[in-house]
Amino acid sequence: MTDVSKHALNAQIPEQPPCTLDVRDLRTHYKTRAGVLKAVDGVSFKVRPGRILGLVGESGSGKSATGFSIMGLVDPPGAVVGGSVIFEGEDISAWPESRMRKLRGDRIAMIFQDPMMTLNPVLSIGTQMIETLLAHRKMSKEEAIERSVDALAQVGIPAARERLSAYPHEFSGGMRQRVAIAIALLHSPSLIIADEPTTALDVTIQAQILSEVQKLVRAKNMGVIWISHDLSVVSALADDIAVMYAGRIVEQGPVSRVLSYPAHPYTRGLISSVASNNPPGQRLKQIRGAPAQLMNLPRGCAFAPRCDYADAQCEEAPPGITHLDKQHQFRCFHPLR
Amino acid sequence: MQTESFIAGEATRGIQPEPIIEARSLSLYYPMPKRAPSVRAVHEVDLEIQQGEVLGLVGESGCGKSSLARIMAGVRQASSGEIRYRGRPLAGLTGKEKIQAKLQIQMVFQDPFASLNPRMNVGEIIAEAPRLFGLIKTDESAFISEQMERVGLDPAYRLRYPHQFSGGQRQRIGIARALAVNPSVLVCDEPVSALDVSIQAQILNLFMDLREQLGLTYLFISHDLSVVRHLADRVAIMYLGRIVEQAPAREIFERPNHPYTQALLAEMPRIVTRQRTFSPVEGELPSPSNPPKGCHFHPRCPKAMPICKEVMPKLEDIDTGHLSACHLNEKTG
Amino acid sequence: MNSQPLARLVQAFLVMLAMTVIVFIGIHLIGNPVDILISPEADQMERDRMMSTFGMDKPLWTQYGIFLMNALQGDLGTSFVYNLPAIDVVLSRLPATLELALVALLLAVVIGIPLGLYCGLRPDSPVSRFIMAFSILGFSLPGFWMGLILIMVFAVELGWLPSTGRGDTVEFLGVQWSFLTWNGLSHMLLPAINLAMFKLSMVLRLTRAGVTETLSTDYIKFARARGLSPQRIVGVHVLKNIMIPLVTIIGMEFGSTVAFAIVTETVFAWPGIGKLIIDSINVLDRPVIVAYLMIVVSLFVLLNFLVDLTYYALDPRARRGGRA
Amino acid sequence: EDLSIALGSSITSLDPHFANNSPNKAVARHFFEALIAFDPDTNLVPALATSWKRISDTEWEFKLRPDVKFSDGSTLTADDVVVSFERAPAVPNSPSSLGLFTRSIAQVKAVDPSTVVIETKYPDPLLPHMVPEILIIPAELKDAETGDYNSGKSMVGTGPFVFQAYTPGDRLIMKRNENYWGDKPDWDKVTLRFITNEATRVAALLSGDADLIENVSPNLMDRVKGGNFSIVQSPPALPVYIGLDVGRDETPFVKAKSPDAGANTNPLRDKRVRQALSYGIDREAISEKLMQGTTAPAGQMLNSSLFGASPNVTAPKYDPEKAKQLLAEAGYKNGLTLTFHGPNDRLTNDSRVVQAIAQMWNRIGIEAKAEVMPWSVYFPQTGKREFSLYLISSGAISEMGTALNSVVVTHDPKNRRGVNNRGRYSNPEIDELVNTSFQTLDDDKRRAMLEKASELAFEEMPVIPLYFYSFSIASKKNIVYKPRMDQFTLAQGAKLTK
Amino acid sequence: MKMRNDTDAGNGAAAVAVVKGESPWRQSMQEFCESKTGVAGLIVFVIMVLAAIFASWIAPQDPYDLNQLDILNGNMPPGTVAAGSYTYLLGTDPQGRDIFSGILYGLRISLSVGVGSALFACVIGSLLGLIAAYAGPKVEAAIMRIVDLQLSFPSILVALMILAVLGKGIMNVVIALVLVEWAYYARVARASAMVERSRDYIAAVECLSIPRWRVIVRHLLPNCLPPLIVIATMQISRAIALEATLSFLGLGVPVTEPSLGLLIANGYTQMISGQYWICLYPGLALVAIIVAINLVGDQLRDILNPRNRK
Ligand SMILES: Nc1ncnc2c1ncn2[C@@H]1O[C@H](COP(=O)(O)OP(=O)(O)OP(=O)(O)O)[C@@H](O)[C@H]1O
Ligand SMILES: Nc1ncnc2c1ncn2[C@@H]1O[C@H](COP(=O)(O)OP(=O)(O)OP(=O)(O)O)[C@@H](O)[C@H]1O
Ligand SMILES: [Mg+2]
Ligand SMILES: [Mg+2]
Ligand code: NI
Repeated sequence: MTDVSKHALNAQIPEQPPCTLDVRDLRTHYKTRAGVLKAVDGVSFKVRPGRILGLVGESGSGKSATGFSIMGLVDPPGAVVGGSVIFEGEDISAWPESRMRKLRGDRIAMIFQDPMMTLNPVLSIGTQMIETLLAHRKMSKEEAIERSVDALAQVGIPAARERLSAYPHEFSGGMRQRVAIAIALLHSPSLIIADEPTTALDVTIQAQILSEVQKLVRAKNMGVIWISHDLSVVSALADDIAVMYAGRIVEQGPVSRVLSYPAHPYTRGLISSVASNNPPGQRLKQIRGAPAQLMNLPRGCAFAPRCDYADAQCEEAPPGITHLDKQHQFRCFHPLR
Repeated sequence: MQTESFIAGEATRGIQPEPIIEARSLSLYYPMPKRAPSVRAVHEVDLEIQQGEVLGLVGESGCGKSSLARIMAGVRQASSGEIRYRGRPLAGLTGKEKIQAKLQIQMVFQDPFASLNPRMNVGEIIAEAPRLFGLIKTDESAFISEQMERVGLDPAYRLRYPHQFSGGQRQRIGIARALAVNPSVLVCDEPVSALDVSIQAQILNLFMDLREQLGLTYLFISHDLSVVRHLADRVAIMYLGRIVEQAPAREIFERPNHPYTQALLAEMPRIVTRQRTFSPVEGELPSPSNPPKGCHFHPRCPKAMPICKEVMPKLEDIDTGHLSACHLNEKTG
Repeated sequence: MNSQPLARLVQAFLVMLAMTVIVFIGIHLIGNPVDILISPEADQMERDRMMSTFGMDKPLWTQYGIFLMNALQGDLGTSFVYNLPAIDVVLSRLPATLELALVALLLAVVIGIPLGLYCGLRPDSPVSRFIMAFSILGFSLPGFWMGLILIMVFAVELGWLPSTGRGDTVEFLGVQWSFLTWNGLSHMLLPAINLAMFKLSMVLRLTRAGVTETLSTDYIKFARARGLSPQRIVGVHVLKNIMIPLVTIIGMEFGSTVAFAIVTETVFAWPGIGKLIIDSINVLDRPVIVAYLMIVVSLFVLLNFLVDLTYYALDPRARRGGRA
Repeated sequence: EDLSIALGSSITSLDPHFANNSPNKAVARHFFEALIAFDPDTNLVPALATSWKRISDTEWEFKLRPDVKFSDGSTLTADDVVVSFERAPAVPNSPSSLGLFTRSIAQVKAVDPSTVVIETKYPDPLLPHMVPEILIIPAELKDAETGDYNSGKSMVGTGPFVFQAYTPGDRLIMKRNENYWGDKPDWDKVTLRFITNEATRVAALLSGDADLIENVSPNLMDRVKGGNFSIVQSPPALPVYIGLDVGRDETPFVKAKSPDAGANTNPLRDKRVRQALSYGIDREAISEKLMQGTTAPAGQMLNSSLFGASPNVTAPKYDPEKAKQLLAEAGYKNGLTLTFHGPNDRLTNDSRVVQAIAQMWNRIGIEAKAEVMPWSVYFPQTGKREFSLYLISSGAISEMGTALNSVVVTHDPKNRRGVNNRGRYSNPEIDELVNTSFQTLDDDKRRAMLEKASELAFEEMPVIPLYFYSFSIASKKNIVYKPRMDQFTLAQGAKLTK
Repeated sequence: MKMRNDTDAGNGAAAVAVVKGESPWRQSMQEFCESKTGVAGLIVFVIMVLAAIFASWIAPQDPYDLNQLDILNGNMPPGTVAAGSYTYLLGTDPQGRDIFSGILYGLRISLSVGVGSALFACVIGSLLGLIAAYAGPKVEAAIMRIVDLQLSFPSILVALMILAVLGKGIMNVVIALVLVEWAYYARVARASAMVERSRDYIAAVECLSIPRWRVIVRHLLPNCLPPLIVIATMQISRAIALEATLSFLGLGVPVTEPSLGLLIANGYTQMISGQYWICLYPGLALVAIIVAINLVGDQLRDILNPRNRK
């Protein structure tokens, strides 16, 4: 990231309400046998209270890695190797594990993709909720139970009190995901990172969860990072959108701006390859080639091999961040107009 | 909707007196261990597909789409009911004839990782069956090259193994394997749902191209209405092992009849540029081993009537070629 | 869940039936116990008398039929050698073996699980590499050889522990047990270690594998994302999950522990059923062999049942899954 | 003082009449006694009878020791003796009945409470050798069952020890009988432990678990000698020999390599072959290298110190040249191929001896293979004549007549002759000598006949005697023990040095 | 072709430069070579196998030829120079058998018993397991009940009884071990075949009407092989140890042709009396081979375990 762009980002702060999360130039690398894999490579974005940031990108583009880096949960052989994560004014990227632990589940909560796998199958829902409460607050068991019942009721689980003693396998996928959301909400965190939480769910159930989340975020004024590969979900839910490709955010800005006037060819490719944006029966507009392999990225723009506009410049060096306006920015030498 | 020429053209070309493949009151029960009630994955389903037609099958997870697809493709035996290929029941055929008929119906699977034998290279995967049934008239390597090129794979990769390919490429291999025996019907079980967004479009385009080139007939399964809308001539909606609505694609998207279809349409994913408020169907999907009495959809149906709790509605014609199973129709009609 | 125990019983019954047939035929093929037991100076009359006493004069199938009839009435025959009901002979030796196997298993669990946990949590530390290397030895060393080395080192050279036999016993629940006295325990230590070595390595490796696998699951990551302490994650989330496969394996392995006690009992002169069965095979004491196998199989069935029960207790999926 | 003895084999029952097997008999002798007994050197000595004499050709009178008390307090009477002699041969289910020892007895009569007369069916010079085998139990307990003995309920005897506890397969604990009529043992409490594995047994001694162990394997002798222990050996007694299949024209495991015309189809039928085999064995080497001197080379069935053994028969010296020559004379100058069988879990170092002998035969131009198997498989097959040459032993025997009658006399099981003559050797002259000896009451005449028979027999080599094995007993330095010829290890024989 | 321009899959993933296929087996081999201990185990194993194969050339004595043995040379300590020409490197046993030669020949027997029985058991067991998984429920029930029966017998007992019936001999030991072990393979083969057959690639070949036997042999078997290979390596060492134990208990190979186990069993009494070499060196050889096999097996398990790979 260049000095100019850093300056530009900083300059925005006084005009906006203070942000919940400010990620700057985050880098997370995996050291594998075949070499260093740059899963997150200089990612910067902000999340403000009461707003939802949609993070979209194809599989392996580094969305989850970004989420885990913020949480400090990158497992070896991976590690956060650079950048800062400023949460409510404090840089938490260098905090020791013990301090991060206090934060996790309390001020920052995370929801995972697969509802079948995120809850421990051998512990009851109640146990898992109560232990989360007791890990952060001194309270009696009864209080914890009450609190859990409230949280379950909040996400629309009927007969919440009886359900506390149930085990995960006794719930359907949608209900499990709601339980996971309830656990995330237990301490009213100021930031929720939702990592593709509805991907594994059916359309009708997904809609239920999305509406639940929408209501809660509005009510509690939380900041949310909503990770998804599904542009349509993000478009319907988020306020802002960041499009990731090969470990970088190639375009970000308010949803309406980015989707109506995409600047990056990749963004546009994504939008136009969605079936519903094409007339039935006709060939879809497609992005050619296969998604970039993080292991051996080209020297220049990672998207260049698939890009119709790529030229020699694109193959030389990766493009920097260009600000279209205060909120809308992208990385491309040949933005679409 | 500007261009309907494609569908129209197909439709006029395709309608023939006899469907190429039909299902007659197919059922499939999975027996459960320990005397638990068996799962009714497919329940008395009737379906016919005309030559050259694309039938889209839509439904939520666990409603029996894959089960139906497997029966149609001959991978599984139905518990009851029969499949007819060009009017002849498959069960009645024997020997060579049976193999010939079975080869005419091929399948493409959802998971491109699991559907290829990891210990065979691409050439072997594609050529195994044609070699066995003597379908390779020319040189084998030329045959493989031809098959690979047809689905957009570089023939130079014929010695590679599946793990060296990306998801989209694997799906192409799966398609090439199916096409190598010159089938006329392709059963596609969610062939794009495991793929990346940018690859989905490539594969869907491939399907459309192949249909054009080879005159294939598709049973195209998806949980994604927008994909089906794009591809299908006719759409069947499945809920808990039954078909609840079936109509030409345009009809179903413009005039959905069944409340479930309506709910699905309302939630159909599409890109909007403004935040939406969701107003979803309430309630969970019931378990197929213990479906609700009467109309399976009644516990979640906003328009449920007392009769819905008791009597299972029949799939009936409400318009030419538009079938629906809902008590509301009886009342009005 | 209802039909399960019944099916098990039927199965066990069939196993026993098959086994008795095998034993009858097998022993018939090996030789006639009378020839081994009879005094070398005995004459033909004496031999004939013994043949009829043991029922050996009848055709094999008649012998088997008679055995079955008696077995149905709970009589497995009288030992040719000991002149006592075979079942009593076996039962009188059973506690010694059981307690040895139990202590061995206990050692394996008490030592194996913590070490396995450690190795799973710190897979790259030199200590856990050492432990893993050691576990390969535990896997590999033939039991009898290790037993001898143990005796040589601890009993003969160092003189710390008694080498052989069972120590003082105390009666408890009508059976003599030696683990209740200090002397008894000290006698049991070496054989138990010998017997435990293999299981210990196995438990250790299973635990490590389980920990490694569990640690990589989403629910552990989720638990960390909830801010739970490492103690709670390891002590509750990980442990509870690895207990399920462990209990199954340990339960099943108890049977083979009892079987492998044959070697340990031979080396350490431990008066259990292992030694008994070897002796009985040596003199073709058919009733005892049959009784032994019956009891061992019953033990297996019982153990499997117990494992199932624990399984139901530990794994909620199994618990309600059956009912749903 | 307590004493812990490790025995080499476990017992099958505590019932003194249940089975005719050495471990049982040895253990029973701690609790029970017979009218007369063998001392360690196999001399007959008074026990419960103070004196005995022959009162006619078929009648023997025994005077009972007065005031002998059973451990339950009752006094020994002649009735007890009568009952014991009745019960001994008739224990139900006995695998090897003591009837063997009472077969010549017609009747046992209680003349008065302290006099017993035993009447035999025919003149039996060996009766005094049989009487020590029958241990005396109280008359009331004549219906006691095996289980009652094992639980201790019926363990009522007159012996130097009284029963305390028994764990089958593990140990037997006993206390000194404070009312014992004779010399009271030095030990307050004795534990007999059954440790069948020889190394484990030695380890028990080395680690102090046992004070005295029986049957120290020669392989372990060095270790025991090296330690702070004393080791004593019984006189060499147990005869070990090679059985030969001489009784038929074809034998499965010996084949001649291009025999001369007229040579026997079964080479073993030729005396010269048998002698050659015997000369081909280096008995000294076996004794030294394999047995650590615990064996004495044998030339006949019994050690020359025993009754009836001929002083003129010595063990053949190792002479490979002579062996080759004899083979050639017999028409087998190209040698033989043979397989020599043996057990691997019965006799001390049995499998090593089998291999060593096969090695030695290889040096006299015989292609010999060795094969060993567990006793349970091996033994029945020897009886069925399935081997040609096989290693075997005939228990401890005290007298030549019995030995020859069992092994050499023509096979006739109906009349109890040649019961263990598995090779079916037959020589009327020997048969005659042995038979007459059994009816001769005069010991000197009897001895002469038996010596003659033995000389005749081992010129012929119906079996090849190898060696006499002596048991070794090791103990802590402060214990003295005189080993017994009959190889019973008895706690009363162990004394504490002052 | 029309589509090639825009969809040719080559360009995206062409990053993986090889056009030639790298078979999964070869890939596994490469991964295997990355573990030092695994490779060390393999090297030791190979050396020992070679030593066993060429035993008759390496060994100064044929320890199985009674003609070459003399009890007068018995119990010589290591390094003794014999009356003949060669030195007893590792001493002799009471039979006068050169321990070094004995180890080489014993290795041959132990290895052939271990490998032979593991191989036979693997073939029989896997075949039955695959058939059970792929044939109808009746066949499956029958096979699996037999497997249960077999597994509920303690292995050592089965071997004891079989050997008691069959008598000694290397072939009989192998038969006994095969009878003991086949059930493990059957169970594993069936379990992994059950998993594999539910995968779509099996459905795909069924859809292509490929004959059953071909499905089993060409598709199911190669994919069930990794777990089978892993247990096969483990079972080889188990078989070697079990054979040693049987020899210790007096059943097993013939005394005149001792395996490692029998050498140990023969020498262990001497151990206590100080003639350590008779038992120690064969013991070390036995431990070395078993540890080597286990190291190889461990590494194989790590790389063949589907969970450990993507
Ligand atoms: N433990 C790991 N070791 C090595 N590479 C890893 C590891 N975890 C993730 N990666 C790599 O990091 C990159 C980013 O992964 P990430 O999980 O963030 O992708 P994602 O955008 O969340 O994809 P998806 O949509 O599939 O969840 C991928 O290329 C992945 O292969
Ligand atoms: N082999 C099986 N044994 C038992 N039940 C099965 C089996 N396969 C499928 N089922 C059950 O049958 C029902 C229908 O399954 P099916 O796979 O046909 O659904 P689907 O519509 O394809 O779902 P999805 O969208 O998740 O692929 C489900 O409830 C499923 O749990
Ligand atoms: Mg992800
Ligand atoms: Mg499906
Ligand atoms: Ni349109």
